[in-house]
Amino acid sequence: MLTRDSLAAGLARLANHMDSVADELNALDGQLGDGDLGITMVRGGRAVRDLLSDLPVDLGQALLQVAQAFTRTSGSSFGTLTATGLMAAAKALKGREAADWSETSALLMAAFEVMRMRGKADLGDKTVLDTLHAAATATEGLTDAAEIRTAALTAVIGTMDRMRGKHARIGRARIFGEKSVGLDDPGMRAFLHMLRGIAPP
Amino acid sequence: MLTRDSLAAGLARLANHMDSVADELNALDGQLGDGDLGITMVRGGRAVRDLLSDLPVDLGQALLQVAQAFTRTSGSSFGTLTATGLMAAAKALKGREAADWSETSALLMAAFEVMRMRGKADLGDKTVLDTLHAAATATEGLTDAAEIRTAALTAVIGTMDRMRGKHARIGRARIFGEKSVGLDDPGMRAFLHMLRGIAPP
Amino acid sequence: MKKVLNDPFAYVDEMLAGLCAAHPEYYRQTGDQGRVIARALPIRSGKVGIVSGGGSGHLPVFTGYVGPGLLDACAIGDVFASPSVDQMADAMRAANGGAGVLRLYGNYGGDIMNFDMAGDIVEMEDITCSTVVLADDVASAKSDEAEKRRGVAGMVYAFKIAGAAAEAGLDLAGVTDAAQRAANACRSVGFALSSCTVPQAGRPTFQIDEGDMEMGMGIHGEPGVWRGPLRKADVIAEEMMDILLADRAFSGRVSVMVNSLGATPPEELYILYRIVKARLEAAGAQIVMPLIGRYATSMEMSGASITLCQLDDHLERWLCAPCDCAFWKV
Amino acid sequence: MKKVLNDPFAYVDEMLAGLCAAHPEYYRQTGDQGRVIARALPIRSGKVGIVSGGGSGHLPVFTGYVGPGLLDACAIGDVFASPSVDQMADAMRAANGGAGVLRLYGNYGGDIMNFDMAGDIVEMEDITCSTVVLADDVASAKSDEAEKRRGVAGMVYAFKIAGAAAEAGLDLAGVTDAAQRAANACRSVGFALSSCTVPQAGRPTFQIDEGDMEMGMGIHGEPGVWRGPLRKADVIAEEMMDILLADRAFSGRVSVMVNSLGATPPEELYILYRIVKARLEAAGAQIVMPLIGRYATSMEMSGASITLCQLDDHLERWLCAPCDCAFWKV
Ligand SMILES: Nc1ncnc2c1ncn2[C@@H]1O[C@H](COP(=O)(O)OP(=O)(O)O)[C@@H](O)[C@H]1O
Ligand SMILES: Nc1ncnc2c1ncn2[C@@H]1O[C@H](COP(=O)(O)OP(=O)(O)O)[C@@H](O)[C@H]1O
Ligand SMILES: [Mg+2]
Ligand SMILES: [Mg+2]
Ligand SMILES: [Mg+2]
Ligand SMILES: [Mg+2]
Repeated sequence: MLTRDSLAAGLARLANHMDSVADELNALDGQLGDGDLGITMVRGGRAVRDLLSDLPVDLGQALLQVAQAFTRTSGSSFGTLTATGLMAAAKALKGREAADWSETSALLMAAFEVMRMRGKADLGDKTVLDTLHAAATATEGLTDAAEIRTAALTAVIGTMDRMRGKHARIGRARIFGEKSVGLDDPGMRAFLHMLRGIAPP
Repeated sequence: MLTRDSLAAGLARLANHMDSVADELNALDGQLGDGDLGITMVRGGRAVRDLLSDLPVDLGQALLQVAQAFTRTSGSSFGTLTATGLMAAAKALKGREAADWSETSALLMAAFEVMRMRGKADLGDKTVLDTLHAAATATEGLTDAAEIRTAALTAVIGTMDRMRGKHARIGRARIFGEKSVGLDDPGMRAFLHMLRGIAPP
Repeated sequence: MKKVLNDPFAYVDEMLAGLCAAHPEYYRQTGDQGRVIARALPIRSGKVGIVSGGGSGHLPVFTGYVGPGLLDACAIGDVFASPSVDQMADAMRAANGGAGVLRLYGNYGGDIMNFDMAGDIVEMEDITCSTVVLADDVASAKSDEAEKRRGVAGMVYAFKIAGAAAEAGLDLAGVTDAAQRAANACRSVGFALSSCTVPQAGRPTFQIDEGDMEMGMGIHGEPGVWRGPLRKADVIAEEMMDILLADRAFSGRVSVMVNSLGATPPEELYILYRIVKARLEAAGAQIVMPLIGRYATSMEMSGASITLCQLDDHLERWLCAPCDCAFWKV
Repeated sequence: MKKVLNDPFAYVDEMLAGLCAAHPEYYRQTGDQGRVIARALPIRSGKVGIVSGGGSGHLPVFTGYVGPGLLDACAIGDVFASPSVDQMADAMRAANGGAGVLRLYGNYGGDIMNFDMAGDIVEMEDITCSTVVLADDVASAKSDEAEKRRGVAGMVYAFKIAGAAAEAGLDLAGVTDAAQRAANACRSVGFALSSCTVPQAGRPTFQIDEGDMEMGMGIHGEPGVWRGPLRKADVIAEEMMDILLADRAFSGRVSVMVNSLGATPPEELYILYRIVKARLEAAGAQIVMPLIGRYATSMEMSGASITLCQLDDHLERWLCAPCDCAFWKV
């Protein structure tokens, strides 16, 4: 069951995990862009950690604050997209103090839709959208937290394997064209780490 | 006897000689300053060469034109000093069509005096003034052209040997202080070449 | 590429502190984390506000152009990085005089997302927004994908023209239209000779070999049209004019900017300008208000850009109207 | 240090051609070999003329400052080289409105000899001359040999103040006195991080190792006070203020210039300015019209200088009076 407390626990794990993968994300982003993705996630994670002792019980309010932690600490694309997705989830959960794990897929899909609109990218452009969509699809109909975790991770890793050989078609990486072939998209990797962080193994 | 024709012949030799020593003068000036002394002398020499077919018989007028060839073609110190000295000689010979070689020393001394005033330098500052003064002094009382040449060259070379170990105290070379010790002053070297050029061996 | 700085992470904040300390008659620091520069005086009620925003390291772009006849407020990111959504929202609040706010900025993915999201936020506060995105760099995409082009020095024309239109009392639709027409009228192309250093990165963003240059390179080092041996100034200028004039016809009244990316001195811009002028005049154009200098830079990057701006009567009037900031007075 | 040029020997002439083509409303090319820039309009009869001159490669110094409220004419040498006597004489002729001509230039041996000689020539034509030589660089000689100091960015204050005094109708003695007081009021010190390339030489004038800087270095690479590891911005600014304030007391109304030598971007000048302002205010001074930008450069040299100018009522009025040229408007 998703509640203020389970959300807070998940976010605390996520923030810690981000600290440990920051260098990896910076390095990957540095090969194709400006090398700030790790910084974005660490700063966002830190701001989220500061919220946890005082998180609202209303899941909508809670997720809105988490979204704002990202808009406040970074102007980089991934931070803004993350905030955009979180706001969609916040909207969906507004006024509720609990949600069932079975709602996970719908929440991911809601985030996917607004992030697609915000970023004007599409499936296949080799962005975080591809992994997000894959996770939303793979978790449809699942109810058990552990099952959801495994399905989402498997789908994300599979998507990354499938997309690795493609050209980036959006953002900074696009202009480096050829160079992006054979490299993971940094945003996909960040999403993978967000999943790993938030859901206990 | 200095006349329009012997002056023209001497200046033609001087201009040619400057072409052949330009690189040497540039290199020497480059060690302590801006490396343009050869350029200054070549440009001046070229402008002088253009005058020769039409040089006035009045030695004063002729030397005034030669002085202007230097003010016109260069803004570098040595060009302006040379023009200053030539103007003093022009003033002294104004209205005359011939001068005796025995006047050489007085003409050099006249040039020295105005150049000292123009440049606000003094004897011992390791500039062209030291060699000019030495040449004027060494040629005092001499009447034979060949004797004058030998005396002037000997005095100039002796002065250069004597000054080589000293600090430059004026112009661009001054600010390079220590570096100037052991090097000839570029203006002295240029003056030596002017003597070698103008007087047939 | 050495830099004069203290803590690299304080580069932007110290720069802004110095800017506002030096020119309090123009600039006021406000907004989330002090990352908004607004005009010294609050916006006149009823005037359309104009905001811009983007990464630091391009002075006078973006921040420097806050002032009468130009921008009202600007959100400032780290060097070459987008400002945050909150900072952009604060810039829009500072530029709000009740008549709506035009967002006028360069075509970079992060900036677009953030300005859109910031717009969603301030529209909840009843601030009406419009948007014009600059995409003048012809080297960054072919003309059939012109909407993908980056915004570079042409931005300065849009700031000037929109700023004058707002000062003249046009409403939000009118100012937006003026800005859009300025954006449509501009074409730019640049070349780089050497890189610059992002303070937090600590080493040059890219490398161009001694004796080489890159034509069409972007102001953050984005790849250009070709990289090869350094050409003579006249050859470079001719090629840039070829690229610009092939993309769009210019005739009648045209303004031109020859812009240094930072290190290239004005002496060399004037050498380039001889060819720019000859080519434009040969194409039958008359040059209006040539702008030669450092208008949109990348810190100490070496290189230059040329921007052409096709004028009509309105655009020319607004371009030549008075403006005032610490970097540019007309 | 790459450059945008054609024939290195044409660098200055092409630069001047471009300058005058771009700004015919300000500049007119005249004089021997076109090496004089005069104001677009002939000098007003009865106004004292102000001429300057010196080597190229320092834009806006010297040429750029020809304009209303500033210089009347300027003689231009090759890069870092003195103009010829004839060119200086032509500049004085262009600046002659019958009320005499002030020669206002930097303390360099060649320039002094040439201006003196040019003065001898034009005095034969009944043009009365006076001279003020700028020697504001405190790093170039100790205070007991202050007359040996080089002229650097302080020149710009002298141009501005003398220009305003002339425009205000003072006679030659009055304008000369204003210029001399401006010269006496200024102290400068600069540092360099890297060199620039004289086109005809084709390689950098000097070398500073990566990671090093030179404090007190001259604008042509003349040796400075010390060479050592690159310091933090605040440390550099503090040391420069120490040097300046040790040489002369500043109090009351003081103007300050933080000047880039070329490549150093305005971002970094503003970082330096924080300290300059704090130090001056701690010394009890109030800052008037801080000038932060590229006012006196050495092409693409990296580094900056600080100039302090002690004002009195007259100097302040003249400093703040209007002026207009392609590079500076007050
Ligand atoms: N327009 C977009 N739509 C969807 N995803 C995007 C978009 N732009 C960037 N991304 C994702 O964000 C990642 C880069 O994030 P970040 O480093 O924050 O970008 P930047 O520093 O360029 O602003 C990319 O790898 C990609 O997955
Ligand atoms: N003030 C001066 N008085 C006398 N001689 C001088 C003076 N300044 C320079 N010189 C002489 O001129 C020579 C340098 O000439 P030049 O290369 O033309 O100078 P610069 O290029 O620095 O103007 C010096 O070696 C010195 O002999
Ligand atoms: Mg990034
Ligand atoms: Mg980024
Ligand atoms: Mg020399
Ligand atoms: Mg010289």
